[in-house]
Amino acid sequence: MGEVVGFYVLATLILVFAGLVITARNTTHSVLFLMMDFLSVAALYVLLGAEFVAVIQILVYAGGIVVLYLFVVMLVNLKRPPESYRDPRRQGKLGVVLAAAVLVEMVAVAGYSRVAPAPVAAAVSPVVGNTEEVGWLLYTQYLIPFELASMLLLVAMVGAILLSKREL
Amino acid sequence: METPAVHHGAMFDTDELVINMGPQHPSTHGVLRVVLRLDGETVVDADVVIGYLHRGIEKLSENRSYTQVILLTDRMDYVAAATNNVGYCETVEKLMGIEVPRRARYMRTLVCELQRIASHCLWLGTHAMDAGAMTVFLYAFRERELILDLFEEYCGARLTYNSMRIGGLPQEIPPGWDRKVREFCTIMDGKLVEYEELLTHNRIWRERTKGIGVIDGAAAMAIGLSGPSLRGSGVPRDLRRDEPYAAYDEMDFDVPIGLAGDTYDRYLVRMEEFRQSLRIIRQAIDGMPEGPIVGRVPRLIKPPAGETYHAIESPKGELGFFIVSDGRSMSPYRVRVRPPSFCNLQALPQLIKGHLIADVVVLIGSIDIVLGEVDR
Amino acid sequence: MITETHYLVLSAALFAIGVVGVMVRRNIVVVFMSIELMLNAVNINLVAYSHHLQHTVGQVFAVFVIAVAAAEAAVGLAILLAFYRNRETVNIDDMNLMKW
Amino acid sequence: MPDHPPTLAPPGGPADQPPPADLSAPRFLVSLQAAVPDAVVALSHFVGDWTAIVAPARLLDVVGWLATAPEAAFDWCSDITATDWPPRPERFDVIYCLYSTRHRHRIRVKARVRDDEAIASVTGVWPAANWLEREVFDMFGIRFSGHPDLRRILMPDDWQGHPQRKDYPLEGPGELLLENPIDWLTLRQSRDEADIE
Amino acid sequence: MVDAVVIPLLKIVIVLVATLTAVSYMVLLERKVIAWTQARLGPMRVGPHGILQPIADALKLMIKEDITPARADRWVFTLAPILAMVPALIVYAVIPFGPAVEVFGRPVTLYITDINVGLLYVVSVTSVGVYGIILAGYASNSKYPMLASLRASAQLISYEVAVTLTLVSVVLVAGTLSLVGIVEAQREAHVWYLFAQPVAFALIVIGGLAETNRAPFDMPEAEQELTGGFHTEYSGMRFALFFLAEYANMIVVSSVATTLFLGGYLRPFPNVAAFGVLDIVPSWMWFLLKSFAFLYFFIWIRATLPRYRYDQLMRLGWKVLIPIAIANLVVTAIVRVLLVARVGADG
Repeated sequence: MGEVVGFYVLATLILVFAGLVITARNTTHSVLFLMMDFLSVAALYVLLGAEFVAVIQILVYAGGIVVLYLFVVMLVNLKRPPESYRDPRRQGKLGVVLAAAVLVEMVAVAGYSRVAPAPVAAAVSPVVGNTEEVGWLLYTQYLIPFELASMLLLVAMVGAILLSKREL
Repeated sequence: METPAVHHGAMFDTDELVINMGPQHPSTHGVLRVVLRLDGETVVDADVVIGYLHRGIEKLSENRSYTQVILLTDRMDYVAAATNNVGYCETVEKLMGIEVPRRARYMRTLVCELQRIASHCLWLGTHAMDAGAMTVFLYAFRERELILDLFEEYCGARLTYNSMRIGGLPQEIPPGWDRKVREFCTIMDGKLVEYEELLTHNRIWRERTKGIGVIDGAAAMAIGLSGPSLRGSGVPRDLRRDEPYAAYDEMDFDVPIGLAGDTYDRYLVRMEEFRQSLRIIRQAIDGMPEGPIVGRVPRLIKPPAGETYHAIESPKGELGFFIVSDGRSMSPYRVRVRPPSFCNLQALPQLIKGHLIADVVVLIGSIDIVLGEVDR
Repeated sequence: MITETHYLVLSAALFAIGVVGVMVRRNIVVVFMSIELMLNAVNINLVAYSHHLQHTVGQVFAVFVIAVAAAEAAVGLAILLAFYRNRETVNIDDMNLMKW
Repeated sequence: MPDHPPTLAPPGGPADQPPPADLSAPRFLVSLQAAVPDAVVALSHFVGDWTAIVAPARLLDVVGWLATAPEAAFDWCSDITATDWPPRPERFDVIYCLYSTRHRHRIRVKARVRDDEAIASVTGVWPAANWLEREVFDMFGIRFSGHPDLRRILMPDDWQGHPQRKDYPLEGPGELLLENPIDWLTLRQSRDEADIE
Repeated sequence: MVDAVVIPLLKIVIVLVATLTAVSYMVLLERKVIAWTQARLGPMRVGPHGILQPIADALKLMIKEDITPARADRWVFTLAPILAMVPALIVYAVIPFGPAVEVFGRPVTLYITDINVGLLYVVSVTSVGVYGIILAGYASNSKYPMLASLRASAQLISYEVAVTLTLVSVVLVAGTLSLVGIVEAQREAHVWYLFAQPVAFALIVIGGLAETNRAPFDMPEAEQELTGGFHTEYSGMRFALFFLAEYANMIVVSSVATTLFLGGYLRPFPNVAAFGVLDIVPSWMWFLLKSFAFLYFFIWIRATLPRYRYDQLMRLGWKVLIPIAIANLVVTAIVRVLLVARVGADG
């Protein structure tokens, strides 16, 4: 019961906030709605029993990435409305159609996949608890992807600093 | 943010921001307004706007009798009002050729040095407060309060003393006053150690003040700095020694100078001036001669036609009075005050350029201005 | 009873909203944010399956996705800033320099 | 001014007492007169202060020499101010108080200018003169040619008139006066009556 | 039903009320302590020794006019103080004020919840607090708040890195992210982590001062430089929320530091029976005493030190604290691996 109510409330919040993100006139408001959206998604993760991902979602997305967006929006401090110019060849309506197609396709896929794959046997991990398991997997089976991700972040950091410097 | 973006060739700068510091701002020591052009937090350009406290004291003086002008001078540097009284009275005495008795000259020296300590206390408190050290502020005010008590006993007022008369003193020194002054000196010796413990070797204080607002001796002279701000840049100019007035020629004291010309050195110079002032006060109180307190002053104060300029070393710097008498009127034809704060403030834009906004308040504190004197 | 299908539909809808944002909005900051929405939709999928299959690997990949999203945001916004400095616009339709 | 009877004409100029015959001018003043001939109109000495009265056109030559010559070395500009003597054709005295930190001596340099005349700015010699000249401009309306930033300094930018001039009304022009003189007069009258009571 | 709903709700209410009261009295405490440091008396008028001052302050702030600047972003302007306040309050959900105790014969834990990612929860929730400050600066449409909020957010984000890295080394020692678990680990280790991780403690103290915008790192609200800081344009209740959030954050930092380094609710020498007499002071009281000591330290620092300059602060954060935090983490990890290896060899 609780799960049902929780899911529907959170799903509504997520979709409404997402809608507001892409429709808000003011970019700062968009960013705010994005943060709200991420917080709702984090709550959804808690509902799914993934506390670690939920906390990481808040820490990285809400506490980091969205702040970065906010900074950029404040920095670029738009002097003229950002969307004043419109490319005549732009096909806005086509985008909506495409999105609708994607939605239909994915819902169809989801519907057909009702016959879900049988739960595979969980990898035998010597630890119990969600966080511990994630940690265990990250440092054993997925060690190389994990290291690659850290490299990626390092490169991104260097790149971001280099790009945002005033004089190269 | 209405500033137009500034183009530097092809590259595009992030916006420069113009902010208005003051006239209602907690750290501009009154009603100073500084218009800062910032790049990020770095000050690119600064314009100092003054005049919010302009009361036309020079103009008012032209319509008061010579004696009445003394009260007006109280309202200029109101943290060292007695020093202004001394400066004005000495100028009129010079104009009229009045000889001031030795006892009055000693008392003037004493009063000037007490005022210097009071003024420096206020400077220290606000300067430290601007850098965020709020306890020093109250400690310094605690000691300033003692000086105000001394003045209250001497002349009945705590801020605007009207404590001098042309030709000497308004009244005898109250009995037992000298003992209180000595007690104050003893207290102050200990409190100075306390201030220095809080600031001089404090790492944050040193980081906030060292290398901030560096100005070398030649530049400081060119821009017209005077007083401790000039001495902080290593120029040993002190009117008490160079052009002795009152009884300074009979006093033994040192003129501290700084080396680096930064805020920290100006701070050290003033801290040492506390000690030198105490030294002078002790000499003045010990050597206080007996005798009359007022010289031979004509009943009608009406100087002969002529003009003169006389400067004394106020706590802020050279306080000069230029008085023109037309020889037939009871009021001065023209009184011009050379306010040290005004001329020191002129150096502010030069000092703050290239520093951060946080340094601006430290530098305003470092040059020690009183807006009552800047605007008059 | 909430099945994983519910989560999949939610994820699909979120993804579609992201697609609309990318396709329709011309403000590149909003476009970036829409991409973040799409990445989040993917994450919901991963975590939902992880929950459904009782296997933590889905969450591990969600963590990877978050890391990639962080990197993408950092570099993307840095490029955007550099672009803004040169052209003073964040309109995607103005970003046509490489077209010729 | 209530102090002197209204019949007395305003003073026509400062009493620039000439130096007494038995007093010789300091050496640098003699050298100045030799180095910049015809610039020093007169010398004055009063209660120990020396004043050199110079022709405004030659001001820059004089102060330039005073600032640089080793025997004068006036490296510090104490003060710049002015005095207004309305009946005189050269209405203003512009006064420069100079000080030498090397020799510890002082001199005043004085130039007489007319109302419509500009005087050369000495900001090039002493940057300290910047604000001081601005104040003189603000208070007296004396223009300084070559000043980098000649704006009002103490009075608001849109102020009318120059307050330190002797003919400036003591209570100021007053906003009320500018808008409605009758109101201003009644106000003043009622204030005077209150004073009498 | 009682165990599942009523008691947690009751606990939430108690914690909220206690926190808000503590916050308002924290303000009084700060004013008093600073006043005593500065040879003053502090508030003396409202009630004996000013004891009712917080109530008067609250009343004043509530009935004050609530001004929204003309060209402010209305919604965001209202949202910002709420965003500042909420994270500061919901952190208390995981702070263990005491262990499980018997209340009317029913076991009650003296914390709202103990989640296994407790410490991460604290870090992530406090990281959301920065929104209040940024948005306040943005929405005020005013220059001083804007500058202050940029400073504040840069400062918070920078010091978050150092603080989080430091927390990781504590987690390494304790082997758990749960705050109750960390306290219990200190009981088992027979030592407060203040002594096991002195470097980390120092880093947390400095980082905590910076994270709560306290002197000497109070740049975002340096009234001498930026008038009122990011809340210059705020008045009335919305200003009060910022004010409360700052003090609530202070209490959060001291609570977390107490939990991590000062043994939380444990009495001194929890395993030494000889000190059993100390048990007459209840466990939550120990927690409060330790937090109070920490808060007193905060106030003391504020009364004593001048303020750092913004660039010096950033330099300290990035070039001193973060390297030390990383070094501390690496050393802790190596020592721990060596210890585990030795224990393993022994076993």
